[in-house]
Amino acid sequence: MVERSWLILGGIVVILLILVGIGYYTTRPPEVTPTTPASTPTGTPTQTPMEVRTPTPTETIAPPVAVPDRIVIGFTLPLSGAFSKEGQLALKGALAAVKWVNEVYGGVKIGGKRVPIEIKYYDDESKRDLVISLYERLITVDKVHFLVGTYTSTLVMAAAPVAEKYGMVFVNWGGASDLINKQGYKYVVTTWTQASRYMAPVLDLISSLDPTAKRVALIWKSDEFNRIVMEGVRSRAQTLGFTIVYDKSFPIGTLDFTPLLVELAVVKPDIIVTGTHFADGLAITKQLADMGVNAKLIAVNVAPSVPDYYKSLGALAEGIVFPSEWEPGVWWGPDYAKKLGVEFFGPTPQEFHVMFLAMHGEEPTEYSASLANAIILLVKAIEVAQSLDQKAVREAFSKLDIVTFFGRFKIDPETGFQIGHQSVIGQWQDGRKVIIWPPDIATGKPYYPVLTWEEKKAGRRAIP
Amino acid sequence: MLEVLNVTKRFGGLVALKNVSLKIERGERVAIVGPNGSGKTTLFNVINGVYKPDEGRVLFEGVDITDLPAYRRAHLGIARAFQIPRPFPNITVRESAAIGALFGSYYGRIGVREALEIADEKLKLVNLYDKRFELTGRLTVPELKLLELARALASKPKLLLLDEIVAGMPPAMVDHLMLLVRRVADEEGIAIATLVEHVMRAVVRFADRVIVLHLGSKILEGGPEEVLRNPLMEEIYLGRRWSP
Amino acid sequence: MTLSRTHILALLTLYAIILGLRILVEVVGPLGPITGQLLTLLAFYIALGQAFNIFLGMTGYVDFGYVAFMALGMYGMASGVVRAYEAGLPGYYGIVFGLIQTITLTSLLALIVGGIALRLRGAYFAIATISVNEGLRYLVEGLDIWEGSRGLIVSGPLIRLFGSEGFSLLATIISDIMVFSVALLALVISIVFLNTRIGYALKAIREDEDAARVMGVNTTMYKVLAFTTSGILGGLLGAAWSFKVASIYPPDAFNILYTIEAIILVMLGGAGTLAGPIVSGTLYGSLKYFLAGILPGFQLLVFAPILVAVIVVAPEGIVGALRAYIPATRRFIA
Amino acid sequence: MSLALEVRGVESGYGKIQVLWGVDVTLKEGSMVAVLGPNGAGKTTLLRTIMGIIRAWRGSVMMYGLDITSMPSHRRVELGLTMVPEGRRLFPDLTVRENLELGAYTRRARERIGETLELVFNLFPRLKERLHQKAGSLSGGEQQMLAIARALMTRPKVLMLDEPSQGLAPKIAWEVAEALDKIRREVDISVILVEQNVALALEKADYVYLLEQGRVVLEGFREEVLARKLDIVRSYLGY
Amino acid sequence: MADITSILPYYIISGLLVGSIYGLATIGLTLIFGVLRVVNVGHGAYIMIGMYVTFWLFTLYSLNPFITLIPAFLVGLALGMLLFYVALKRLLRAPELSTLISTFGFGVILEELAKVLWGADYRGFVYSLGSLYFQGIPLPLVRVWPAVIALGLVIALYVLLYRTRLGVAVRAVTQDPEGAMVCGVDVERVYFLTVALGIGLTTASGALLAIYFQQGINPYIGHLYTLRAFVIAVLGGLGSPIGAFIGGLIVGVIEQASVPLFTMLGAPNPFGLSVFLTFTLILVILLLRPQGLLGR
Repeated sequence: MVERSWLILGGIVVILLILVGIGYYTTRPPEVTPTTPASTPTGTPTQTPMEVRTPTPTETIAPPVAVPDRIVIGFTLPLSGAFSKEGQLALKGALAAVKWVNEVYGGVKIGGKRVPIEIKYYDDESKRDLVISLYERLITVDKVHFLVGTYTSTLVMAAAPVAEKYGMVFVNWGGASDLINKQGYKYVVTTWTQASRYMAPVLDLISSLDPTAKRVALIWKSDEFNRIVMEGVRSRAQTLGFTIVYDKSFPIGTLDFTPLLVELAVVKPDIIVTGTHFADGLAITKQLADMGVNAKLIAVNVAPSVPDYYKSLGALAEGIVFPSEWEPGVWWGPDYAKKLGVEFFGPTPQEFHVMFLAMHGEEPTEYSASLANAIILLVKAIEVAQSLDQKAVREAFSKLDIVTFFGRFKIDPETGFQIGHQSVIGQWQDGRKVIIWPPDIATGKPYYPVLTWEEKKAGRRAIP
Repeated sequence: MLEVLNVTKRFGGLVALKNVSLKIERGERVAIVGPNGSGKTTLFNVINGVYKPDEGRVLFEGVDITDLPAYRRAHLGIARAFQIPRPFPNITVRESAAIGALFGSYYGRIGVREALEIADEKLKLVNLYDKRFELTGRLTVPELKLLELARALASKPKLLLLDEIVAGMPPAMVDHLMLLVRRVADEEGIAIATLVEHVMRAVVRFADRVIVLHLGSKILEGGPEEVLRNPLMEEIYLGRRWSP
Repeated sequence: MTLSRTHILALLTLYAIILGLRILVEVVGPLGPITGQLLTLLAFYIALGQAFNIFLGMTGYVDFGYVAFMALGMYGMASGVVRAYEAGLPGYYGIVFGLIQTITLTSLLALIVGGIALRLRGAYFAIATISVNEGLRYLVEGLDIWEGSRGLIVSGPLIRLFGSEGFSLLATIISDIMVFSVALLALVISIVFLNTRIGYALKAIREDEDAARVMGVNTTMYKVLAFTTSGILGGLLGAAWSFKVASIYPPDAFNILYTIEAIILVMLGGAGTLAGPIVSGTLYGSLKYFLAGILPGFQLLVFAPILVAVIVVAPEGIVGALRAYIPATRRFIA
Repeated sequence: MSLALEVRGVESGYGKIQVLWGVDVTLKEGSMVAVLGPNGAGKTTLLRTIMGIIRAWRGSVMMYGLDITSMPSHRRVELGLTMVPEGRRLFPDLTVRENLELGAYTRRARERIGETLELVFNLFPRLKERLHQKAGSLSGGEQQMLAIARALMTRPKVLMLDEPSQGLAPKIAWEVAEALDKIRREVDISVILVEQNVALALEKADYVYLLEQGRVVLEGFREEVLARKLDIVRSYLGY
Repeated sequence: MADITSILPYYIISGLLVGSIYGLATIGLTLIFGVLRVVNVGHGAYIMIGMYVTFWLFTLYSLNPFITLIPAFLVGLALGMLLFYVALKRLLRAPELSTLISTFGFGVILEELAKVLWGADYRGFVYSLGSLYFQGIPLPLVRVWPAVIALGLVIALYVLLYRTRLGVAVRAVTQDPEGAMVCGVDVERVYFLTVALGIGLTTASGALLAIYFQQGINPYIGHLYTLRAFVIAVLGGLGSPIGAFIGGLIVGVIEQASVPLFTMLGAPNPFGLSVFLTFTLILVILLLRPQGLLGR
């Protein structure tokens, strides 16, 4: 009996070692740990920013700028739970932005001084109850100076009322739902393109390429984000004269798309547009391949913009088209600003790219870039306002019309709705993401019509 | 008051009760005697509604209660003390007795306070008053049986079904207990049916009438002395071929 | 245990402390690490534990679909407000209408599920209730009720009905007070139950359902009563919480994690005890809240082993263990 | 003759309730001991304690001089101790054959499974006819025989039977008793019999213990006990 | 759409394929419940571990994913042993709720460990084998084979349970632990082996699911399967492994075939309704036959 229990214990140890070994050898991203000490800013009591932002934002008189020794930006991120991937990607962007502001730019120019910024963040576990209490903690206990949002609309929806209650500017970089800005919040500023305009450019692209391809099929996850994305696609389709031949949703948590794909194969559309996030986007692509459902163009939401998509699918990802808020290859640089006749601020796309690569050993994604952009824009707004007063900064945001590495920024002053920025359309070509729309910043030509699954399996690459 | 008419109860292939009839009058004390497996407990379960008989009826005070659920019968005044005590281990002795009062024939007419008073009174009666704040889980087996009795009495029953109430008790206590039950029953006019397997002496002193069950059938009925002297009893109890 | 005046006083004092702190924080600002939302989060967990305790703790039945009540509460309140907004009625009508809807929906659900599923016991009951919860979720999505999977978003209507300020008040202090009220209501109902016939019936059911029936306890009725009460309280908690989250999505609202949290709260404190949910709610809520800052991303990894350890070492829960091993505490901890 | 089983001062019970209060029982090799007593006297608890299904709080259990007090029950079975539990505890959904095979679960028993099966079929020819039937579908008497047969399959040296005649018609009960006799004649085995049917027990046993409220109140050889028949009757009928 | 009904047979076949794996994924749950009366609330976590084993061995060492089934199974065995000793052994006599919580806690620990070890990323891989054709619609072999293997494993389990000594002992303990004890069965060892085997089968099914769906694997993917497994376990009768397999097939077919049927009926979200139908079915079954299809 003794021998047997030793054997069992030994077995357990060996197998756990295997597991740990596997873990060790995997190329995992660098540790995501807070690089900034989690300390609250110090300052004499009379000069604390709390005095500046009273809960009743009707007071307009900002006292003379009392400049703290650093400006703290607070936020939560889903570092665990359903959106932890996006949350962790975003965190890397935040770290890069802090580095740029403090080390390259030299700190926020305010009151004739250069003030460094600092971030203070918590893990909200992708849960809305925690988002609420943690945002309040950031405001009341940690006394951060400004807030940026968390990732994904549902969480942002929970955070926004807290910010609103305390009259705190809330820079929303991660909630794409149009509804956020339709709620009548006064302090919410959205920096990226809303869902309804996110994927519609795919149809602009296709009508410029092939006027005969008119039959569009839509398959989408019935969550809020994709629903609104699809509403946008549908209305653009109507404007451009496309026919929607198939339009069906699937619930969150669906694994097996066979029933939909079988129907889809019967319909034989020219264009397939899927509304997905990462996991289901990957699964649906794989299953389209398995079922051999071909089309002239296949556009998949969210998933393909994450490099893991190609790592997972390999050649099957060739030619897949996707929307993105931003891509590493998008050089919305000072030239673009000049063309629009507006100011450029922040790192150039190249600078950001290089810095991010050096810091994290990987390419930035739209999530990283979007949070970084939100922080950089906040810095700009503070400089314009020359004040830490929330109302003043909010007004500065309304007036801003600039270009950053992320693209143009301009909001509707009333609602905070983003109207300047636009999404780009990318395509996987020979293992690389290539920007194919809009034409002025495209880094390559579209590959059209896309390869059939059989051709891809045979090893052909989408090289135009 | 209670009439059991031609009741038959089967469990799968096993016939636990075969066409059993009996009658208990108001204030009468009846002992139902039989060895293990004779169907006594099944009979009680049919009377207080745990089982529905396959055939036959049960009448209480002239009303057919065959289809009434168990709890309604308790409200009518049929109380039962279990053979193997079913203690509520995590509540106190006092509360346990109060449950009897709250859901017996007082049901809906008294509140918790009165119920607790009744409980105290009955606990004094069975000599458990000192332990009224103990958890029932901490009582000994004989104490649990006393508690069962107190709980049953607290419900102010018209018919009290005592299931092996004295089994496993020291002889001195048995006498005391049976006298006590008898006195309370006489005072309050409670009819009593008691199940007895072994402790016959108590039965002799206690019962007006004895009914003997064997393998699900009623085989003897009569006065206690008469039944006990019947030679069939020894055979039923000690087995056949008793031939020293 | 029988509740003495000391017990009730001790319980009410604990509540008064938390509520008092909440009001103090609202007036003078956070006290060190204690913020209003922390206190509300604690109150939320206390209320959740206390409301669920009425069913789980008192009857011993595990309802794995408890979150469905909260979800219906959220939807009841939110759709009430939206309806009032669409009909052009003043906001207060919406809230009243929402409360009525919440109570109607949750009691309907409780009666239907209770009447049918409470015949099952143990794991079967647990799984039947899971099915109810998931079934409801997909019914909402599948038939596009209450905006289906788009989610019902109430912040807009609320802002338009009550103004930005009013909405802020609703989303914070008013809904906080509602949460506190639900917690208090659940406590008061528990006390009332324990001191009346109902409590005795429920205890008898928990200890031995068959014996209870023979003793005259209408077990079905009392189980359904406890289930419905617990359910309506869950619904009210959901209604209060709906102002906070201001938007309701089926996968979130029907998330089984809330049920599991509720079970943890009841078990950690000690099933059937009144102080249990207060202790466990405070502990659980603050652990979650502070670990989110100390170890972002790792709090579950810290929390889960603690949970396993507590259950293995003291299955009767914290308050249960206190009462069992330190008899002196019995006088004032209920 | 050496001692097959020696129980010294055993106390045990369930949860907080103590049932046995210092019980001594001795079983000589090759003999049959009957344990009598009214309901609730602790007979079943005694057997379960000897078997190791419940733990002895105090006291010791020795088997052939080996202290088995804290051994898990499957080890005791390996050593040659087994019991026919009250209510038989067969596996209703398993066939008669599977029930028997389970009896021969220990290595020692498995090695001689063929031989034992033959023996068992000799004793209970009816089981052979019902080999592929589910145990739950047998009649009461057949189930009891199967329970005894299953116990025999473990190749016991000490066999304990808990009320084998319970719920059986008298005729069948005596058939079972006859089978027991036959077993004792054919297999080298010591038996502890707990029985309600006093007549049956007294007829078969060599030595008798009378248990009351968890204590031994009377013991003696069969002849002595028969002479004190009245005491037993008193205990049973409570005169 | 008339053509949808005409391809109903395809949906049924496809449903049987998924169902076969669902069934396997549920057997571990139902086996553990049958023998120990413990509901493993953290069930999905073990499926997730199985998926990761397949994923890593395939991506790192290009091991044929079907071969990774073996290490996945072994890892499951080890985890099962760990689960038994850490979280179950002391709680066997404790109230049902305690084991619910400890198994839940254990599942959470695994998920969080997986996240620390491998990150929260969705990982996927591609492994294709070509297709069969049924009614002119491709039936990918990466879906057929896992289903066949699942069926094979179920048959193997059947043989184990019904043809071997250990299996008979397991069934005996399920029916009457005390009866098994007096036969010399080491009941605790049977518990231990059952948990190990149950978790082993669960991780193996995770490996098969990873091949079948090849969708993003992340530490929380198991949640998708936990509820499904509950439903299937009850459908087949808690504690009945063969019932669980049949339940899996039924749920698979319902999931696949009810979608086009609801579409024909014009439901706004047929997929959601099909899940609703599954859960409703459970309720109906629990009410009419609480012991499930094959339960006792």
